[in-house]
Amino acid sequence: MKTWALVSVLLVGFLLIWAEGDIPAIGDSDAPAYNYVADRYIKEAYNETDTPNMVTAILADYRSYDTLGELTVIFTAGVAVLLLLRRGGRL
Amino acid sequence: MKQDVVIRTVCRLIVPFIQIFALYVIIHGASGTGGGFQGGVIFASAIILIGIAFGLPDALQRISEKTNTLLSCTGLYIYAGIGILCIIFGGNFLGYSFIPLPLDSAATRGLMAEIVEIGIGITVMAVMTSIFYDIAVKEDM
Amino acid sequence: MEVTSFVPALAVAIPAIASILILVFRHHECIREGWTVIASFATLATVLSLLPSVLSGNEPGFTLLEILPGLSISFRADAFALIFALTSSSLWVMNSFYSIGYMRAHKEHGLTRYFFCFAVAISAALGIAFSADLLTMFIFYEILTLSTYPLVVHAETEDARRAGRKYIAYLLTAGIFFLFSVLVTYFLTRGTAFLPGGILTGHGSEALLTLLFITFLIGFAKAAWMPLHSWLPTAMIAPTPVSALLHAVAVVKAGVFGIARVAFYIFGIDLLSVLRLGLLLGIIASFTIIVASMMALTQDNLKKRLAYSTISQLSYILLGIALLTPSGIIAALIHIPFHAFMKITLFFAAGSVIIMTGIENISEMKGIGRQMPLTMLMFAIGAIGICGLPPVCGIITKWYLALGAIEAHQMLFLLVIISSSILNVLYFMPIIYTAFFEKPAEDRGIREAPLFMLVPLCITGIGSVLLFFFPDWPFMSLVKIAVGVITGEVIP
Amino acid sequence: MIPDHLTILIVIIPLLGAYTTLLAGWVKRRFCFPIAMVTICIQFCISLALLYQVMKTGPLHYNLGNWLPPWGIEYVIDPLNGFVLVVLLFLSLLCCMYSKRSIVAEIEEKKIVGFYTVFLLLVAGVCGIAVTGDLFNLYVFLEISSLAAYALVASGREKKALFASFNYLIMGSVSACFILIGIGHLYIATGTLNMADLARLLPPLYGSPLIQSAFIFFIVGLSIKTALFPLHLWLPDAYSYAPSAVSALIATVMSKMGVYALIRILFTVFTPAFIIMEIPIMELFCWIAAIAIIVGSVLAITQTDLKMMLAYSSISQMGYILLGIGIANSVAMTGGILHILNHAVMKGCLFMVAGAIIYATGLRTIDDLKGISRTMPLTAAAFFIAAASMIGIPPTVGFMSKWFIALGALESGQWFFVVIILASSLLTAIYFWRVFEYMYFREPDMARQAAVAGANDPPASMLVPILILAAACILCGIFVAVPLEVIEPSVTRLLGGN
Amino acid sequence: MIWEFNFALFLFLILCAIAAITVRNLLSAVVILSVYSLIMAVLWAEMNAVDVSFTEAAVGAGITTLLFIATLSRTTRRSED
Amino acid sequence: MIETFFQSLFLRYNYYMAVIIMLIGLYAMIAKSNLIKKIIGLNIFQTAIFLFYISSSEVTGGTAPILMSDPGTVYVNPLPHVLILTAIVVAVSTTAVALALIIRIYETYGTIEEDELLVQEEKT
Repeated sequence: MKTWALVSVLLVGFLLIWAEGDIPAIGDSDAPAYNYVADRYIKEAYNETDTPNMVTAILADYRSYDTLGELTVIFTAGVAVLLLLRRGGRL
Repeated sequence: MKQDVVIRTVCRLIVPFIQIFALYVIIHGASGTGGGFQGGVIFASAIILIGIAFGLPDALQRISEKTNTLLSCTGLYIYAGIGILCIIFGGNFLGYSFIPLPLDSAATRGLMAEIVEIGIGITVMAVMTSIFYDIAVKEDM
Repeated sequence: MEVTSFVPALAVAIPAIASILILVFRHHECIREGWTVIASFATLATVLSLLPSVLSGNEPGFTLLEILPGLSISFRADAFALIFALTSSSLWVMNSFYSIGYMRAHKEHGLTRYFFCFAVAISAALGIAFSADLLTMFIFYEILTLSTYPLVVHAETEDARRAGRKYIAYLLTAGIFFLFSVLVTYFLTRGTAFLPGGILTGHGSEALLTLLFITFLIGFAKAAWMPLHSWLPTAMIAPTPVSALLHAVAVVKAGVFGIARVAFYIFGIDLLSVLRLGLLLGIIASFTIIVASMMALTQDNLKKRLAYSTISQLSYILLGIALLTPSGIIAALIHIPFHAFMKITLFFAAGSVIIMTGIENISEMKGIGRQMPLTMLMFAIGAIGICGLPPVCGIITKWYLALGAIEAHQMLFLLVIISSSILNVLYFMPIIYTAFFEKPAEDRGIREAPLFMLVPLCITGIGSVLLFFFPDWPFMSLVKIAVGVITGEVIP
Repeated sequence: MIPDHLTILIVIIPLLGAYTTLLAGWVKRRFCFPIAMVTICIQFCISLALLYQVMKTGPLHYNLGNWLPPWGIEYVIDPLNGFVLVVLLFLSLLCCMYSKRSIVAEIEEKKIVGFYTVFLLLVAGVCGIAVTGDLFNLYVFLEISSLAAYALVASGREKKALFASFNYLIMGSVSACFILIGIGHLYIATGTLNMADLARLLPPLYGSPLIQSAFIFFIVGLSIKTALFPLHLWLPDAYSYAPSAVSALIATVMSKMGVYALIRILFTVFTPAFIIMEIPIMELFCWIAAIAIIVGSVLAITQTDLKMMLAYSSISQMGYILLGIGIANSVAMTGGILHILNHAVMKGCLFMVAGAIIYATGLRTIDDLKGISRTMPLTAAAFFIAAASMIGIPPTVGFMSKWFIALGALESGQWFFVVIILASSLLTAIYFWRVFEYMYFREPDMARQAAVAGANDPPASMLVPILILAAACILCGIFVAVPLEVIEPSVTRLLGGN
Repeated sequence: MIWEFNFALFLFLILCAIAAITVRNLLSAVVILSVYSLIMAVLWAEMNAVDVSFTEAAVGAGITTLLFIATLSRTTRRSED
Repeated sequence: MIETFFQSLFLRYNYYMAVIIMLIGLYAMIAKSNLIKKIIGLNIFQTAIFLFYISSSEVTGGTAPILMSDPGTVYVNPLPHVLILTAIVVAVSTTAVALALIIRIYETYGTIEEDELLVQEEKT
């Protein structure tokens, strides 16, 4: 098991390190990630959603469906734990 | 642990503050750091704190399993309900601006985001508490 | 001439519907068996109704559905198909009666399953006969394999299961080769329809086509050519009517029929002779004829001896195909019904003996001909026919086969035919001798089999004789039309 | 108004259904099943309507929250989604119906509420994956369905299911992490999460290690989800120790969802131009799938437990789908996608039969099945049909997909894969034939006689799904033109990039 | 962003990660994990991701740790590796 | 050559650190026999991925993405933050389910060591 773990970890590590060389440098404001979709969020979020915190604006508005999904994940976890562990009570 | 008066007293003192703080975090999410999720977790930790300090029955008295179930669904209903409300008023799912409020589109969106955040807070609080109950409770309870 | 007609599919559907009815009425013996009989007559009538149209040169058929361009499920009743269909459906009538008699006399269990599978197998055999393309044929070929398996394992003993495993292992593996061949054919030509003269000409390299022919041959392992024959003698463990089904009515005939279809309608005579594949097939067939006959000599179990005889006789058909001359093809095609009639007679007789006496080995059959004269007379007729002596229809095959060998200038094959005839005589005559001319050890009060069994036996036996005198009606006429289509020559 | 919103309702309805189930369960436990059933029924109808709409008018786009795609989340339905949705929901519907009686023996009565809640969440998650056009949204729904699946696997009384579920969780989490890394790489390289947008932005970046590594992470991550051969270790235990309704559900719905996600990412995000030209990995992928086909079958032959055998056979069958996708020409793709339908139908039927036998007799090893056909004739017949389809005997549906995949392999000149496909049919025949022989042609052992003799065909709510699926095995084979009508445009769309 | 400070935090992170998976006492491991989460939260705060940092502090260092400890109280603290 | 390499390393050291932590977590998930250790590994792995995302949001001279009155302010990219908020929830949910399973496993088998569990499974 340990050798397999080491081999797979090394493979993944190699892959990641090979890929990371191509990432835009830290703090690079020309990076595509900063200039495409995020640009609108930063410039327009307040005008469009009246929310100064951009993170909240995206979380609860632009991508609010993701957040519904996230909430459902946690609900799922709750029901899953209930299903697995609860002995007393009605459920 | 139940004998530890200091802990219990301190708990009794700080739990309301934690809860108020949690509410603040939920409401404050729009303008500053925070949001429904963080607030919900903090609220849950307040209840968990009671559970640890006074024993789980005490915590259960404050928020029973039934309330938990109800609340966890309520939050989700609020969220999905607003989404469906938008459909009813002719928008797409979660298209807040279609809800006919006497506000401009951006303000409506902001308001709805707040409500949604409250929904998130309720559900997260309830589910986190419920998970903690389930994990911490021995089977004889 | 293509004519749209649903009758071929109807012939396939009737036994299938009957099989369902048999399942539905599983608790009422008489109704269940009644359905078998009714269905067998209905099927025969349906097939016969096609006859006039086909004899006048039409090819009624239709496409059920087209899955992809060139890949469809379609039926067509040409003269070639009708030879096989008529054989199967007419013998099914006989076999139904015989089955009822045999299974009741034997007090067999699981009769619903038996009749159900039998009907499905017949449906599949007719499907093979009437299929107008490779895919349809493959579908029915596999259904035939599956539906006969429960029949082979009918006894549910360990031996039967072993035989069943062998049976299914051989035939499913073969099915895979068949599938591969169909795939490659479709890949090469974008079509699978049977056309006289073949569809493969001009596609693929020589090596590929040779390989394809070999995989087709392996695919048709139901033809029991050596060395892919060993499932057939093992399957003898099944009840005798099943053996009759395997050897005469459906299964092995489906194999040789398939090889003939593929050889003439997928490859075509010209392509086969260019690739010298006829020679290959001829060598395989000759080898099988001789070796199987010799192995038949060594068997004491009557049914096993008959099984090896079948293996050898089937290769007559293959040899006829391999000759690639009109006479050879006539021999091949006409041997399908002729062999079926003779072999089913032999099996019916053997089955009657087993039922009435419990004897399975030839050495124990001393004087049985005196106790069951009619049965053994019919057996003798079948045996004489297989040996190729008049006045039974087998000689017609041998005659055309020899003619074909001469036409093809393959004297070696002529030699094979002659020597095999001698071998046939060698392994059949001792049985007749034992049955009629040796004294029974004691009188065990053995009588003739019940009428349910005796009548079909007599009909097929007499049929074999009649076919000698009136070969033209209807088989030879059909064969001549078919050969005319295949070779493009007019056969007188 | 409603018709415009069907795209979203197909996910929202089961979510609402799940919340409601939990609440209703608190009031009365027996409300749960009807709610779940009605929910999935509505969903199924919606999926049919969607498929019809897609076939008529072309792909449907739905912008959530009325935000335009790269900024908001987009739902897209094209023929492939529509088809997969119908398949998934059809199977979910039958599994739900089947579960009503089958879980009675396998799950504590109290847990039924949680069971149906999680069941609906799983269905919702799977549908969410199927319709989404946004990578991160896919991840979120993947997690919903995965968490639900872990819980369902462990929900029964079977002890071993716990550890199986835990292993499933570990592997599933690794896979989700890999997918998350892949999404991160793509986001960093392009700045967007929308699939269509990515497909538009990626071509100039094809040479970049960032993109290529993302591709590998996606493939590895989703291979774990679909249990491609060397990463299959979680699968057999999880499938075989779960309650039988759950086995049927995750063996059909969950695994198909993984395959769908794989197709979506391979062909919609990374266009065929990238897969075929830039990275030789597809060749490798095909080889691995081929090995999976063989190894899965061989391992299945060695099993003594019926459900375990079916689980290993799943590994082999998933290999077919992946091989069809890996060959990546239109014929093989058609076969691969058709096999999604096939495998769902066949495996669903087989797992349900296994469950029905356990329900009726309590027996689960193959040796115990001797003579079961006498007392459970319909169940055994369904098993036979599904197994024949698995082997690929015409006219069942299994034959058609094998035909297409093999033809696709021929067309791309890879004869070896043809041999693999055919050889594996034979291996499949070996392990199913054994069961078949035991069921039909043997007398039960002394010890088991009472159990076998006392068995009956299961109650209608279990029998009907089994028979529907068995019939589907044959009907889909004969009328294969119907699914092909949907599959062909979707394949053209997927391969249309070049 | 002061990279020296960041770098020190990173080193701490790696150390904590290694410690968390090597310590035999599971309770210690869990506590170390919570420290790891806290350092992570600090790091993120320092990278201007305040919301995430807040969440990580509440969840990673808070609830997760609580759940772990609750689990340990019902199972065992000992670990073979 | 070496210099550019180091420069590249320096410019992206966040990512490399994240990779190292990821690998530690992944190793623990696969190699550790104790189930709780596996979950700890999972947490480490996931957090490292989050770190990776957050690193990508960084912009030189940027401030937290909360609107300031000064219009010239440079903000960091808020989108990865949102994604990670969601992912953190997913992580804690997974952890909760895993812990519940561990408790059940311990109740059933009396151990949470993988190798002992395998031995016990062999026996039954």
